[in-house]
Amino acid sequence: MNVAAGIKDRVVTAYNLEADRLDAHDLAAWLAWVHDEFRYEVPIPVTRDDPRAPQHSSTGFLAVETKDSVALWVSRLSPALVDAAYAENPPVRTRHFVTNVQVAKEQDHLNVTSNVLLTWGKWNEEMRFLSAQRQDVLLDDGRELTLLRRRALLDTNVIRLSHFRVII
Amino acid sequence: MNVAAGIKDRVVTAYNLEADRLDAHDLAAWLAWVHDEFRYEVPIPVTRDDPRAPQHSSTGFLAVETKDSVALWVSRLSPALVDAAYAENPPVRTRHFVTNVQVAKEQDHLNVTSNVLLTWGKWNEEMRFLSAQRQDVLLDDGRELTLLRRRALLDTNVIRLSHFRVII
Amino acid sequence: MNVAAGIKDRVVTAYNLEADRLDAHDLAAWLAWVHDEFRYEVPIPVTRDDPRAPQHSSTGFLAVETKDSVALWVSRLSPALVDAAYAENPPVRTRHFVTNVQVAKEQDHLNVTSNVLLTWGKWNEEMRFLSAQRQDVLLDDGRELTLLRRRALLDTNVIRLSHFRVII
Amino acid sequence: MPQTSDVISRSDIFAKERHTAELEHIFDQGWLFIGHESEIPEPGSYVARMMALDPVILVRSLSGELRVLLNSCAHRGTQLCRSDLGTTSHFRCMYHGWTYDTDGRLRGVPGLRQWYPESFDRAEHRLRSARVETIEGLVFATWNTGGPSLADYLGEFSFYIHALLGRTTHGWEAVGEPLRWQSGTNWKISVENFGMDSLHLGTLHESPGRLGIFGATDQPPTAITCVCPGGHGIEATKIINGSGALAFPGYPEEYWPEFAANLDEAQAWFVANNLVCKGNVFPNLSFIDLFHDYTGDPTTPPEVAATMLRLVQPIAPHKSEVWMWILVPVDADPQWKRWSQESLIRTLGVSGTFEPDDLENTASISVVNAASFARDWDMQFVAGAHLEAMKEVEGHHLPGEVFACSANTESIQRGFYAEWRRRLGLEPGTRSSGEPS
Amino acid sequence: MPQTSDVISRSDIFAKERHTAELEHIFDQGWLFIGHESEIPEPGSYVARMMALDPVILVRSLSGELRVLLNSCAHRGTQLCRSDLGTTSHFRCMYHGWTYDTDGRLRGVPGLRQWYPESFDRAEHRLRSARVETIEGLVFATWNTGGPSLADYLGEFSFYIHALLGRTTHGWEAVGEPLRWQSGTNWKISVENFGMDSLHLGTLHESPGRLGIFGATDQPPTAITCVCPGGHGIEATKIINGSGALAFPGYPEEYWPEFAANLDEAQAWFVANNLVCKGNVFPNLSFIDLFHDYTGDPTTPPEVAATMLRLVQPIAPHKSEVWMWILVPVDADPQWKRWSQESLIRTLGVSGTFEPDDLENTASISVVNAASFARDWDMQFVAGAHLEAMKEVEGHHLPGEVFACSANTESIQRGFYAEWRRRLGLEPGTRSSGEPS
Amino acid sequence: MPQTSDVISRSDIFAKERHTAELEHIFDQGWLFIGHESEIPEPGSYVARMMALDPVILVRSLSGELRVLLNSCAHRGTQLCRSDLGTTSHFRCMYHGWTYDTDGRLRGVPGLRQWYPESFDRAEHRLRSARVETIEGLVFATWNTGGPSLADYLGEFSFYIHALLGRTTHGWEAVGEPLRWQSGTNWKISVENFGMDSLHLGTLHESPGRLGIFGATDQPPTAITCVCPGGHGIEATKIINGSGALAFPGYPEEYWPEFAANLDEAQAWFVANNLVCKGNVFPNLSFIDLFHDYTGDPTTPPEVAATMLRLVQPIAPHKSEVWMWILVPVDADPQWKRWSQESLIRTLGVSGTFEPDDLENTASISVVNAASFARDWDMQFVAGAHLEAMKEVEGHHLPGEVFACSANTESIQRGFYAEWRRRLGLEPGTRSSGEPS
Ligand code: FES
Ligand code: FES
Ligand code: FES
Ligand SMILES: [Fe+3]
Ligand SMILES: [Fe+3]
Ligand SMILES: [Fe+3]
Repeated sequence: MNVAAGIKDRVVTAYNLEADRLDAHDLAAWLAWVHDEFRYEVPIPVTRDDPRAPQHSSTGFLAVETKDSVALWVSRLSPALVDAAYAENPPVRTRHFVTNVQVAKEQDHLNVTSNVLLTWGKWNEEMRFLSAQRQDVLLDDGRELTLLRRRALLDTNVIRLSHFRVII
Repeated sequence: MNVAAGIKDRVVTAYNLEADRLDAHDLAAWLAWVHDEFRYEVPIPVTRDDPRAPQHSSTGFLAVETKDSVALWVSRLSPALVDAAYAENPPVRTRHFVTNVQVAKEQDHLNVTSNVLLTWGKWNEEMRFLSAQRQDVLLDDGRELTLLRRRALLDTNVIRLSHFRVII
Repeated sequence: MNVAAGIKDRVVTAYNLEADRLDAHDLAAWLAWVHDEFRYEVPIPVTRDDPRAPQHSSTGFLAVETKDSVALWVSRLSPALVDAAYAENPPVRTRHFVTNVQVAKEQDHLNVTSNVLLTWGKWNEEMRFLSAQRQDVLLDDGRELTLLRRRALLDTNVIRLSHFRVII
Repeated sequence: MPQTSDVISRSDIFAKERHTAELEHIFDQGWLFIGHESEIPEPGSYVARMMALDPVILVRSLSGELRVLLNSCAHRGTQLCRSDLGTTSHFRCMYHGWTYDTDGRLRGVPGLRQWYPESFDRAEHRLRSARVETIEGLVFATWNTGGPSLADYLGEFSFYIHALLGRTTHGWEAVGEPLRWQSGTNWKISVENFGMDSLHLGTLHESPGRLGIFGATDQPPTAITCVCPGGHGIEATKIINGSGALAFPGYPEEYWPEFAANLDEAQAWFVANNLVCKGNVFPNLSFIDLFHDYTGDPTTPPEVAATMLRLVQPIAPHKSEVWMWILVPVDADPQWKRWSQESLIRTLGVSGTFEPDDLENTASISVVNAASFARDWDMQFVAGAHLEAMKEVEGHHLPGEVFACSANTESIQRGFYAEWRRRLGLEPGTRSSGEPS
Repeated sequence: MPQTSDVISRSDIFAKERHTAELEHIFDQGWLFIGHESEIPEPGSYVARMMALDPVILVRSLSGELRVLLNSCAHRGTQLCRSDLGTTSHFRCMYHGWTYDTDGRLRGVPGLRQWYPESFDRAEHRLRSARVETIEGLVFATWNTGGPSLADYLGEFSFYIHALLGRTTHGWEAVGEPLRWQSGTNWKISVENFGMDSLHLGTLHESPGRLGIFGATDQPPTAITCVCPGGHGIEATKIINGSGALAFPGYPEEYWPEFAANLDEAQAWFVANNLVCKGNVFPNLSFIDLFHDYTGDPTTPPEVAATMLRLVQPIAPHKSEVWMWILVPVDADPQWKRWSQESLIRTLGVSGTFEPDDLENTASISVVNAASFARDWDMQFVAGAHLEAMKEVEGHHLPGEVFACSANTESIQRGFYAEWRRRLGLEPGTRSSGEPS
Repeated sequence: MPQTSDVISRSDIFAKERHTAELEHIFDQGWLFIGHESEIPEPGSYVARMMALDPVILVRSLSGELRVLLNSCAHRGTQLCRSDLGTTSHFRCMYHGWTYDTDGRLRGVPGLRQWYPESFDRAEHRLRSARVETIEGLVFATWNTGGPSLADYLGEFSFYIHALLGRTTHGWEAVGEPLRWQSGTNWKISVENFGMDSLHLGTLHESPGRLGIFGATDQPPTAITCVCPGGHGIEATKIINGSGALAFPGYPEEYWPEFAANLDEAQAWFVANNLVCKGNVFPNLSFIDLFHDYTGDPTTPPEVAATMLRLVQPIAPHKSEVWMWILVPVDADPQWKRWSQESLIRTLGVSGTFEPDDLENTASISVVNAASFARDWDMQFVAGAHLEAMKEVEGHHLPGEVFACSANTESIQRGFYAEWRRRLGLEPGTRSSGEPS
């Protein structure tokens, strides 16, 4: 079921703020809108005959995270440890272009899909690009949105970023 | 003339749904919002001296389709024939990033422009990207929008996707 | 402070119109929404250790323009001079994909950030892409928005477009 | 075991050293297709084109000549023309303003008296020009200014070009600009797939066949394949009925008598009654003439004929660029021209029901044969090796070695690769030991 | 001064001529890892794989054999399989429909009677097949059909593969499909970083160490390093306590007796009581067996063991592609399998707490050594050059040259590069004068 | 016919073999510009730079020396510095933690006693260092540690560098970090376009001229062109009036006496009264000193002078990277510094009114001369070949061969390419038969 523009606007606003925090490498702030039961999955893209067959794995993953596991990253980027966070320091320039946000309201949650183009600029190297669809489950207490689940379906079978330590 | 946000929101919603269907290779579902008189044109990009001169052909086309001609594609992707649809099976991963939607209301139709970045992921190959402006004519019976005409102005003179059997 | 959807919609509409004009190489029309005190800056991206350190220069710039300096470009593209505007004639195909628009209302102005993906298609060459965040200051007299300041933070340390005579 | 002349080493197709040799011995020496005369209708009309990797300008000079000029200033090399087409009275270099007339002669040099020695002679600094000749409106050029004429280069094959394009009383015109797309394969693979290979019609193109787009026929057709010296070849897949009536299905019937009248008997027989007729002028200009049964416009008559040219530019061992021109009789009805144009876009264009499958197929050949082990193998061109050349067909003498079969087999390819070997100085059965590309 | 055998020229690592020679002398000659038997469980199951740059199909044929077939039609080279995996009864080429059975035999040729000479013999046109052998469920293949068997190729090193994977009673299975990512470095740099180098644990991986993810231990561990002929090597970093009890930390305790029972004494000793055990089968199959202390799931038991394979495909002198398989005991509890899988994804996967730092590091080695001046220098592999090989360790005889130290030093690398030189016919101390890549 | 010394083969400009030879004989042997002293003001300040394709660190060591260190660990090659600039007391390798002081000496090696042989000597593992010298704040380095000094390398040309930068009493400083952009052309084309060619001012830059940005003058200027041994050259386009007064237009008038006083007479005459003065230090450091009439800020004084350096790094035969430094007198007014900086960004920066046209032009030269036929042709450098060298100019003796003309012709280019040929061991008129790039 589609939803009132008001909810969609709030979702878009939340996504934009989220993207800002991710692109500022501020995972700690980002974690604020993540639900305690949060689960993040990036299934392995698998090309199968037949355009209607699922084109992502049901058993293999390129990334699987929870709020607790992301908390390890947050620590990694904390002042005490950031000097040894070699993949993230110096930082890669990332930017999340979020478009095609679609919100469907279910009984007790929102199903939201969106397209994300991630740009990736490492030091002097040429930019790299990753495209994906996000399938999110959000909770809405009427005041605040929280992110319960995210499944990111990549459009490439092989990761060609310099690494994949990034939330899509 | 610009329009109320309500109409624009409906257009955006329709575009997002359209993009989903295209990217799911579900041309049959996509055809549902296409008008019987639908015409789809991709004029050949032609570089001319003078930035104000038209930069797309008025007589040559990279694609010209109608509802009936697209119906042939739909058949091509039907269970009986999909095994021989070699260009589309296994499927290429596409994603339509639709932005900059602008709606102008005319007497009996809507003129809508939008920017589309199409990402193209074929099996293990590197992603490819195509950028274009869409110039659409939509009909609005107040309840439902239908797509009457689409002109896609590509930003590249030479197609570098692995093929061009795709609706922009 | 976040703002009513109405203001955000107006900003998005203004940005879309702006993008159209820029991509039509119509700098003269674009200049119409630029404030007399307009200042445009593209600071040099500088990679520093520590993801929290500023990653753009405070003293070096890839572009610095005012309304008067852009007026020189407008003259350059005028019928009398356009034949010698070799970098812009024949025109490069550009497209501004504007997403993630965020508006914060201050006392007497709006702070607006947005993401821009610029696509760049020169004659028969392969497309090039540039990604950036824009940090704008807009003035709003309730009827019309004007662009007072723009700071474009590029996501690449080295310009790889064929040139940079473009407003991000 | 296949004969060495029936196979070609995969490494030969894709080796970087072969690509370099091709540029030197085939593309810098042969006659290359540049464009159609109708694209530059008036004095001063020009289009930007490529001769393999060299950019040229095809211009109808103010003096009325067709010129093919290297698109690079004689001074320090700046590109002169940076747009696809236009009309001009001269070419002026943006760097230091050297100005050439449309025949390529250097006319103006800013500061000539002040800055250049007196001995500076403008006549020594004209643009490099290729030799230009035409046949039936097709413009060809070559850098090999002292070599054979176009007529000698084509030899017997001219017969077929005249047959196809000499039918009409008022000639042909290109509709719109050329469509262009890149293909992830070697130019030879693309050329022989489109211009020579017919055995894939029922398999790779099973889908459009079953959709009723092309090839519906009650009677089994016969393919007449003609392999000419110089690596050129053509095939016509036709219904041979006893009646001898010359039909040109897909063309308005009022044209039929005129088409026959404009040709000699054997030519008329060859181009009449065809489902499809296609071929290739060595090295890379393919053409096709066919009619579609249905391409998605119910208001179109059931059969609409269409003719196109397809040039495959070599870019790299695994990359090429396709240019497609759609030709229609100059005096055809505008509505008919549009039908014909659209039918081709929807089938053999890059968005069509045929070409994407061919692109997928040819790219896949490149992908799997790029590596060291796969390259140490052959491709087979053995189909039709058992056919005997015919002295005449249905009473007609046709130039070249002529074969008849229920389908066009791999004879044209064998002729093409024989010429290719000859020009590169290779024996059958050799294989590149050079680096993969 | 370091010995020439302790250094390797930077130009040797990255030169284009070395890359070409590696493809010919190492990858076209050696036994290459293709996949795990569990990936193709039934007759007809297949997966698409690479042997260096050559695409192959690993299929369990309908006759029950493991086959590795070049993924290219014997006719004119079209790719046969264009998806990652599936199940099939045959491979049919899309171009002209030639059809092969799952053993690679050409069965169907459309138009065989009409279009091909009578002499055409399908038996002469089967798919190119590699020789296939397995060890402990790992499928290897080689193009070198007349060379040594897999057992001979591995030699003494089989001892360690049996030790690692022969522990379980019912074998192992791959969980999910392989993870894949590209790395901007040479394959050798990636292989020796992951499969051989341990000295970077406290520096490059300081961060996960301090986060308590891996390596917490009260007692100082000992590293046992074993360098085998053929360029293979393995190291086990273990706690040597007097008790002699065989613990397999991270695995459910009920497995422990069975693990010990399935191995001989020396093998059991070697794989027991390890913090980590890793190594590399020449040229490019690395493996690791370890347990994590914490990877972000508080509901997980404190120690979860994990085993993975990591293949680094050479793509270009400065580019490679990593494939990662996660293995679990077939009969493990589904929840435990999930814990083990997730722990690896979060550490050694491309999104993990270890691998991104390794990727950053190895890419940086490529970046700074691509140019003309930097290449004229050496890399140092001198650590551990002073250690003496041991006859036995704690009473056990282990194959190969065996060293013990507080950390695994650079002995395996020296063995790897010695074999690499031997196969390329290079003396220690040579350096490529070829073009940079 | 032009003399062979007045032409250069297009294949010579772009051939891959020439690019390789340039790296070896020019960039690995010559003195290369690294940066400006003001960029690393304090001990420990560093910036990351390139010497052609080799990454280096320019650091002011804690002991106060300028050091140029190869940015690669002596152990196994990891990149040491991965940011553009900063301040540090040491460089620590992320891989195994080897730590170097700012003079490049290896200080710390984790596990030194346990893991490395006793014979391991840290002194043998210092970072590779280039030889460093400076002139007027410009830092140069060379790998050719036994070759000529910077002063010998520059020879007579030092005169001009002192003239340009020795004017100010307190020296110059770089404003902001260098601007960087890539250009789709060969480095030589970019260098000679910016640092040597003046004939394109009225044509390629017709537009800014007509917009009143630069070059407005009542009197016809005279160009003094000076070609020095070693491939260096400079030109000053000046108004020669009888008065002999030394004006430095665009600089605040209070500076003028001091500028004159800091130079000897000939130097002062050379840098005074110029519309523009530009040149190139072989191979790739260009500079310009000019004043703009208007660049879009009505609050700016009518004339603002500006000085910049422009380094063109060779990346590939058809790709280079431009680095631009803006210099201002250290003691200038902050507002004036800003005016000067902005005027350059708006003209010769990548977003300016001049540079984009130059970029378009130089890229177009690359595009049209990449292919096999176009490459078999020459570029002409004949302008000014008729001029006679002058013993003195207006009573001043200037180093090098000195020419006067109404514009700076192509003399500097001839000198540049003569030196280029000399270093590559080529005769005039040779041409590369190597592969195109
Ligand atoms: S390069 Fe054309 S005029 Fe100089
Ligand atoms: S290429 Fe496979 S059947 Fe012809
Ligand atoms: S590579 Fe630098 S310490 Fe080992
Ligand atoms: Fe076909
Ligand atoms: Fe590691
Ligand atoms: Fe210039």
